[in-house]
Amino acid sequence: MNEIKLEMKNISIEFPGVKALSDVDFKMTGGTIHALIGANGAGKSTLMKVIAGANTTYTGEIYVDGEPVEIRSPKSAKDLGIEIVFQEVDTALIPYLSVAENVMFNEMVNNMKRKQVVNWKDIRKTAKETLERLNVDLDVNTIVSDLTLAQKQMVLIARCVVGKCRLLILDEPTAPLSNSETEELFRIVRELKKDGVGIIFISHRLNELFEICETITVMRNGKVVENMPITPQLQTKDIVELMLGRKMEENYKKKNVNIGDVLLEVEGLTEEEGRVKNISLNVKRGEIIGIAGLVGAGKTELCKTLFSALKQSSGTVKLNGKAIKYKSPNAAVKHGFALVPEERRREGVLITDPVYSNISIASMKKYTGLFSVVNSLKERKDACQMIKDLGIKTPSENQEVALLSGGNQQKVVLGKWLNSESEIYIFDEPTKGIDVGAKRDMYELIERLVAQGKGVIYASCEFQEILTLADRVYVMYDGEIVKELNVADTDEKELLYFSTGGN
Amino acid sequence: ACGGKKGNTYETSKEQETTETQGKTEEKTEEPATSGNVSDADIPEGLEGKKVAVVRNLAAGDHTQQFLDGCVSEGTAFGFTVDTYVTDGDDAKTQEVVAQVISKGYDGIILSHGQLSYTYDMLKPARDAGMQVVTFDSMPFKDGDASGELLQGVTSTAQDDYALAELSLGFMMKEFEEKGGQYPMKVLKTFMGPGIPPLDRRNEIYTQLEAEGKIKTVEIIAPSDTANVRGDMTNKTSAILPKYPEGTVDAIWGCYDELAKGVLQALNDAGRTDIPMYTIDISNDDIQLMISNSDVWKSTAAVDPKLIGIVNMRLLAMKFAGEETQDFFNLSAQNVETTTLNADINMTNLNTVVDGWGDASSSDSFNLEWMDALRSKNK
Amino acid sequence: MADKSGLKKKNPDKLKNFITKWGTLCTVLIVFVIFTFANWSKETNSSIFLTSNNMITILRSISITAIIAIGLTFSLAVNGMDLSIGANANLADFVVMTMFVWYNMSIGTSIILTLIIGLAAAVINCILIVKLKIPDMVAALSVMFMFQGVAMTYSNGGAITQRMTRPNGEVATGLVPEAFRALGKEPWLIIIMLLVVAFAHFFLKYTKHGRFMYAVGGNPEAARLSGIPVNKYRILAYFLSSAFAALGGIFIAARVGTAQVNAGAAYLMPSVAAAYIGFSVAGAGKANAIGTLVGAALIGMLENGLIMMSVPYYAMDIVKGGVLAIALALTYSNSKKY
Amino acid sequence: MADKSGLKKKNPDKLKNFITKWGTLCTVLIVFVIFTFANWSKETNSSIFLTSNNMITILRSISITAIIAIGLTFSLAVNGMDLSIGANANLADFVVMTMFVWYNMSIGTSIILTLIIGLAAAVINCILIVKLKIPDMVAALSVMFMFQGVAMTYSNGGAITQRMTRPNGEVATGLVPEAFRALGKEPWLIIIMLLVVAFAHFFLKYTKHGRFMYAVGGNPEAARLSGIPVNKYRILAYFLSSAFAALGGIFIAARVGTAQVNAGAAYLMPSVAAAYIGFSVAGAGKANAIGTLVGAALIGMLENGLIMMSVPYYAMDIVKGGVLAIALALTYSNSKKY
Ligand SMILES: Nc1ncnc2c1ncn2[C@@H]1O[C@H](COP(=O)(O)OP(=O)(O)OP(=O)(O)O)[C@@H](O)[C@H]1O
Ligand SMILES: Nc1ncnc2c1ncn2[C@@H]1O[C@H](COP(=O)(O)OP(=O)(O)OP(=O)(O)O)[C@@H](O)[C@H]1O
Ligand SMILES: [Mg+2]
Ligand SMILES: [Mg+2]
Repeated sequence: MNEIKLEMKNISIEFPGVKALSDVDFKMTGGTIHALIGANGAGKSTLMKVIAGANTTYTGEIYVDGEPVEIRSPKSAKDLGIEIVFQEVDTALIPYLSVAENVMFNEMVNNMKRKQVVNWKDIRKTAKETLERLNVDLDVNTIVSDLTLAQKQMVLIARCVVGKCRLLILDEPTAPLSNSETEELFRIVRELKKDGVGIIFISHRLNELFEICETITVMRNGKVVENMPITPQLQTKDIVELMLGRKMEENYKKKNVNIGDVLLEVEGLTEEEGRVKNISLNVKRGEIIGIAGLVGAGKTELCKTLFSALKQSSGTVKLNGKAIKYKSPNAAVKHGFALVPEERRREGVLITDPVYSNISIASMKKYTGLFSVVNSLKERKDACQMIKDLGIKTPSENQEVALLSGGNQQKVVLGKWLNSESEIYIFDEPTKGIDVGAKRDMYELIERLVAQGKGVIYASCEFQEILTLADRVYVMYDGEIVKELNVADTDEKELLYFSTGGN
Repeated sequence: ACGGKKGNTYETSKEQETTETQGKTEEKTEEPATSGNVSDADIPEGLEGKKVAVVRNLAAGDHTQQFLDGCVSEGTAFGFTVDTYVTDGDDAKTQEVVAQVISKGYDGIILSHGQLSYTYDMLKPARDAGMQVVTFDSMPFKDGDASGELLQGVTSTAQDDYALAELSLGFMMKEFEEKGGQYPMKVLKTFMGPGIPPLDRRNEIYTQLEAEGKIKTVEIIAPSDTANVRGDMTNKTSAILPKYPEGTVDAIWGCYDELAKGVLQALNDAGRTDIPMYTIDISNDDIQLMISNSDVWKSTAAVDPKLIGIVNMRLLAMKFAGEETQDFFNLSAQNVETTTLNADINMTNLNTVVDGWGDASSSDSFNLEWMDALRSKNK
Repeated sequence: MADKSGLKKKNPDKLKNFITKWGTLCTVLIVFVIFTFANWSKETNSSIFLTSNNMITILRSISITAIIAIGLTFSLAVNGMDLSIGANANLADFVVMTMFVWYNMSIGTSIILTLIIGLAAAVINCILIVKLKIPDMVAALSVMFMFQGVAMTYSNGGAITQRMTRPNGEVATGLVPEAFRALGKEPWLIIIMLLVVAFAHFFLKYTKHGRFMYAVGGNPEAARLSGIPVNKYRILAYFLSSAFAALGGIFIAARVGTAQVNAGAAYLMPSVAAAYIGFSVAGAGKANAIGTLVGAALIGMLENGLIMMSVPYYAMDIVKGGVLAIALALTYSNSKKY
Repeated sequence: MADKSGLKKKNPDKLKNFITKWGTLCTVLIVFVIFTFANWSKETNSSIFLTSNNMITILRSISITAIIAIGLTFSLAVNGMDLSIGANANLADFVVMTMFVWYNMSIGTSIILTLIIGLAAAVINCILIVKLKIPDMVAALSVMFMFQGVAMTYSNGGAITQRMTRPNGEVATGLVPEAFRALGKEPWLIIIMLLVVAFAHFFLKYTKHGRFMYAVGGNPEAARLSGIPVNKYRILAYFLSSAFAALGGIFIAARVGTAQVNAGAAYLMPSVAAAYIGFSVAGAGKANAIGTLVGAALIGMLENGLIMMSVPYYAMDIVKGGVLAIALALTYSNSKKY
């Protein structure tokens, strides 16, 4: 297949209240891996949606192989050999259909031609083969809604590599993946590249870009600010500066906080279906606890079990030295727990509600008076403050969350809990999809929390993050805590060693 | 009609009055009938341009549709404007529609199937506003008390339900006796209610025969889906029939035709012709089915439903004309036997085979001389 | 933020937006004006539609539907759907009538007892939907069957009227109190309807409970993880739904003075229509009390006005359906949702 | 990867899963067995329930509901909800009867013309839902009103019967052909129902169109982005829904031999119940043809068996509702969805 030559000129898009893209020029060719980066809300996803035909209201010109084309529907993009893995997995999967069907979905839609009858045997076979190629071990008959986020992401990636495409767009595919899966993905990406496929790769993990990309485009506020090859001379801090439009200190230095008494003590906690077993840990006031582990190690399950979003079957939880029993998230919240869940779209935000009510929903108590009447004025004021603190890019506090960029949605979820007056904050991959600048802001907010004497549990598969932020770390493997380490005395290699089952 | 009911004040009092008044009318209407040809000049004053509202509160069905047809055809023949309203058995809606009809300012209202509990209160404003009112199967007793005060100036019409039940059950027993059957008769009874006054009245005759030991009910089949009475009855009867092999049931009594038709369908489906069926009420559809199932459907006792509508309209016209009208009027019933029917018969020409059927020209049905004149004038 | 300027942009299609938001209300107004003039009486040189009497008739005619539909609004707010409201209203109708007719009870006791029995529907609904996790639609359907059956069994398959013969052959002696019947007339019926709407509006819009209900309806998983007791709020919604359905049933009894077989069932579809039309009012996009009232009013006004215009009864449904479609089209056709 | 083991966890509660998947079917079987023995006749020493005749009776009684419910299944597959099916079936009932009775047409022409007219509902539905973007529920509600009105207006408010007097005073001369009536009896009615179910099953499960419908129903945005013409498939679904509703209406006419006012409306609720119960069959979790058939069969069997057991008609609905609830509870209460 011949290599694609894509050129976009003067692409502009305006939404009510937001100029998402203004006169963007973008260029790339097949056989290369092209990085696209920018702060949250810079317009990356929007630009990609234009190429993929998901946004039909753009102005400007697009040339493919030198020919002017109009990409006004997903179909016309597919006809040009353009495939995309969208940032929000839930927007692209059919929850109640099987893995096999979801993997083969585009194939069925676009390549069945005159064939009317579905050959289930073939579908399952091809889906299985594709997943195997990606080294994903998944029963193809599973219903997609039963999968974890990482698994869903892999299904989507599999969908794109089933058929032959000329340009593959990956919009933050690695956000929910851990290192090993990311490796797997990169292997596939490199193979595709060898076949002459062009790949556009969006990620907020800058080191990944250096690993596989050759050229890079940096966007800021709906404009392209730089377009350059990735050379060994290029440094992360340069890119960050281009992205944010300001300098940022290179290494984040954790402030020192006085660590106080034990706040939370968990002994032998086991989830009802055994997804996490025999968990023992403790969190002191002012302490940040890291939970490290690969995807599937059970970090999410641990967080949810602590929050009682999954049923606790045995074990004790002591808060301030007193044993407590709580059987629902509602009760957990009353005890002062807060959970920033992993799947923001499904678990985190009320997608069709405005930003302000999303921020206030978990702390309604603060805003209600007589007869539970909500003090809307105060609610909005606090929301605006939070929008400012977190740098949420939104035209107003009344904007529907669905219309925010992925990273900004994540910030809303953070805002919801930062606004609450909880004691123990559980963060499950909270920096997923948020840009380096915002990540820094978030670190500061977390530190502010511990400075107030709260306890933080921070689950992440990005070991670097844990090493930066946490005081202590528990390493998980197969649903159990296998090791407790002091951050000061450990490094990434050791974490990896324990999290792959080493002893 | 019939005697020996068990102390139901409502029924007795009503029935007494009915028979009384019926006699009165016959006397009265005889007069103009003998006075020869009538010219336009004899048409009473004040009949021109009258507006009449017909409000029917009964879920749709063939019978009530014919009633409506009767009202409309006679009303337009008289030169009235007739508007029809249907409230489908929704009693709250009936009251709203009547309230609206009153505020809209009609000259006359014909109401069918209003409930005893509100009819008086609902119609009182109409009378207060000087509107004329005739009702069918709805009694305007104050406070819903059938022994209480009646709304003045309203004529309440009804089918003679006792007679209907007596005719159909009588014929049923007659055929049974002719076959040499031994009492008690084993009967599959269809029923709906209690609480539906006309059906309750019919049921009284039935229960009386039961008490006399003439009838033994083997099973009651009743619809629970009021929106689909017929289909519901079919399904239910289908399920029951296997329990009663041939020879275990002597007859089916259909307390009104809609129920019976559901039963008939089930009999057809099961290929059963061993149980004769006797019913009440009639329609075109019924006639067709009776002919094609003459071995099952033996007879139906009925009042011409269209005639009821016609009579209601005539009574209203008489009220417009300022003529005296009675408080109650029962339309008399006939038994239509299947053997008298043939394929060309329908509701319009049923009178050619059933004596006195639906005779709209008879004086029994208030066909006054000036009405003929009025009709020809409005042609 | 760099894009603040965007905030104050004039909208090129203000009209479109306006229509999207107020389309339903506009239709109500237009229909109102049309009826006012279409029913102009030359004699009095005034409209027979626009009289205080007729306005009261309209309000009265929508009252019961509106009350029941408000109940439905609560279940819709949690993204449920309580199809048992018709059967529930029906049962309440029967129960309250028997309290008077069979048992000679006082008004207060009767109403309270009936409401309590009505809440039984809620309990069953809640067990099925919340505990046994049966999807709302079917759960409520089976409750609907059950309640229809219970009402029928209770009354032995017939209607409940004053002076009825009871199954044991006795004639019931109880009478329906005048004061109770008065509840089914203006001004009480209308006042209570307005109170019910006002309560629901206040509750859904201004209290945190309402906020939580909408959150549960919007994304139950996110609501749960935000610490909202999701099941508690779904239970609450079904309780409110049942309570208002039972209240509606009580008013059917007050209005009619007898309990007819399946009288309540007739209110299911109009209530569903009213509540769904309500979604579109003021661009709410979700079930809301004022919207439900407007929906009920639109349907009630159409029925009233068409009768005034002497549209034959069989053609009335066509016009009704058509106007509804137009009202909804105005609201939705410009909305961005695909 | 490290977590491979985790993916293939053996399930400790196989029974639970089995029940979740087959709960509805188990209930059908259990009910069947109960009825067989509860209706044992000592005389013949056999069950009067379990006779070929009675099985045919049950199949016949569910046929029309099943056909109409299959139509609904298509609209549910695209996550729609076609409430107009009852009114549509009703109109078809009227139209096909008048073809015979008023216009003396042949069977073939009548049926085809009726189906075409039935599809008019689909056109209106599609315009409202797809073009004007009105939510399905309300759109279909307004279509329901319109079609009720059209059927009533067409027939002048009355029933259509052989030798009826037409509005102009003439007596209609047309007869309903025997061959047409035969369509409403076994074996035809049952064969056609089975064909309809088989077609729908094949279509939804094995053709790409069926799969795309499910995709549209499951996630319209994802479907759109994959290049599925979403609106085309929604239109197709509503067309199929209307077509089967009209077919159902034709069979109502064939079965009854006359067109009764609102005869079709009675099939709405049972169809909704059947299709929704069908969701749970074999753990499908979505509308499906076999499930719909099972749902219809469960309801039909319950009615038949209960009457046979002489359960009073007024108490029957209670049992019906109760058994439905149990069947559904078996399926859903163990499912993980919260
Ligand atoms: N449909 C829409 N309506 C209104 N605003 C929108 C819409 N889609 C995107 N936006 C806005 O356009 C801007 C660019 O969004 P986009 O999703 O392209 O950002 P992004 O660069 O992908 O950010 P992230 O890294 O957070 O994913 C954001 O401010 C977003 O709020
Ligand atoms: N719905 C489910 N049903 C069965 N098993 C599940 C389900 N969800 C998760 N699991 C299993 O639980 C284990 C942990 O899941 P998960 O991938 O969420 O872990 P994690 O450590 O939180 O990873 P991540 O890096 O994605 O946060 C895995 O073995 C997974 O297969
Ligand atoms: Mg993005
Ligand atoms: Mg996780």
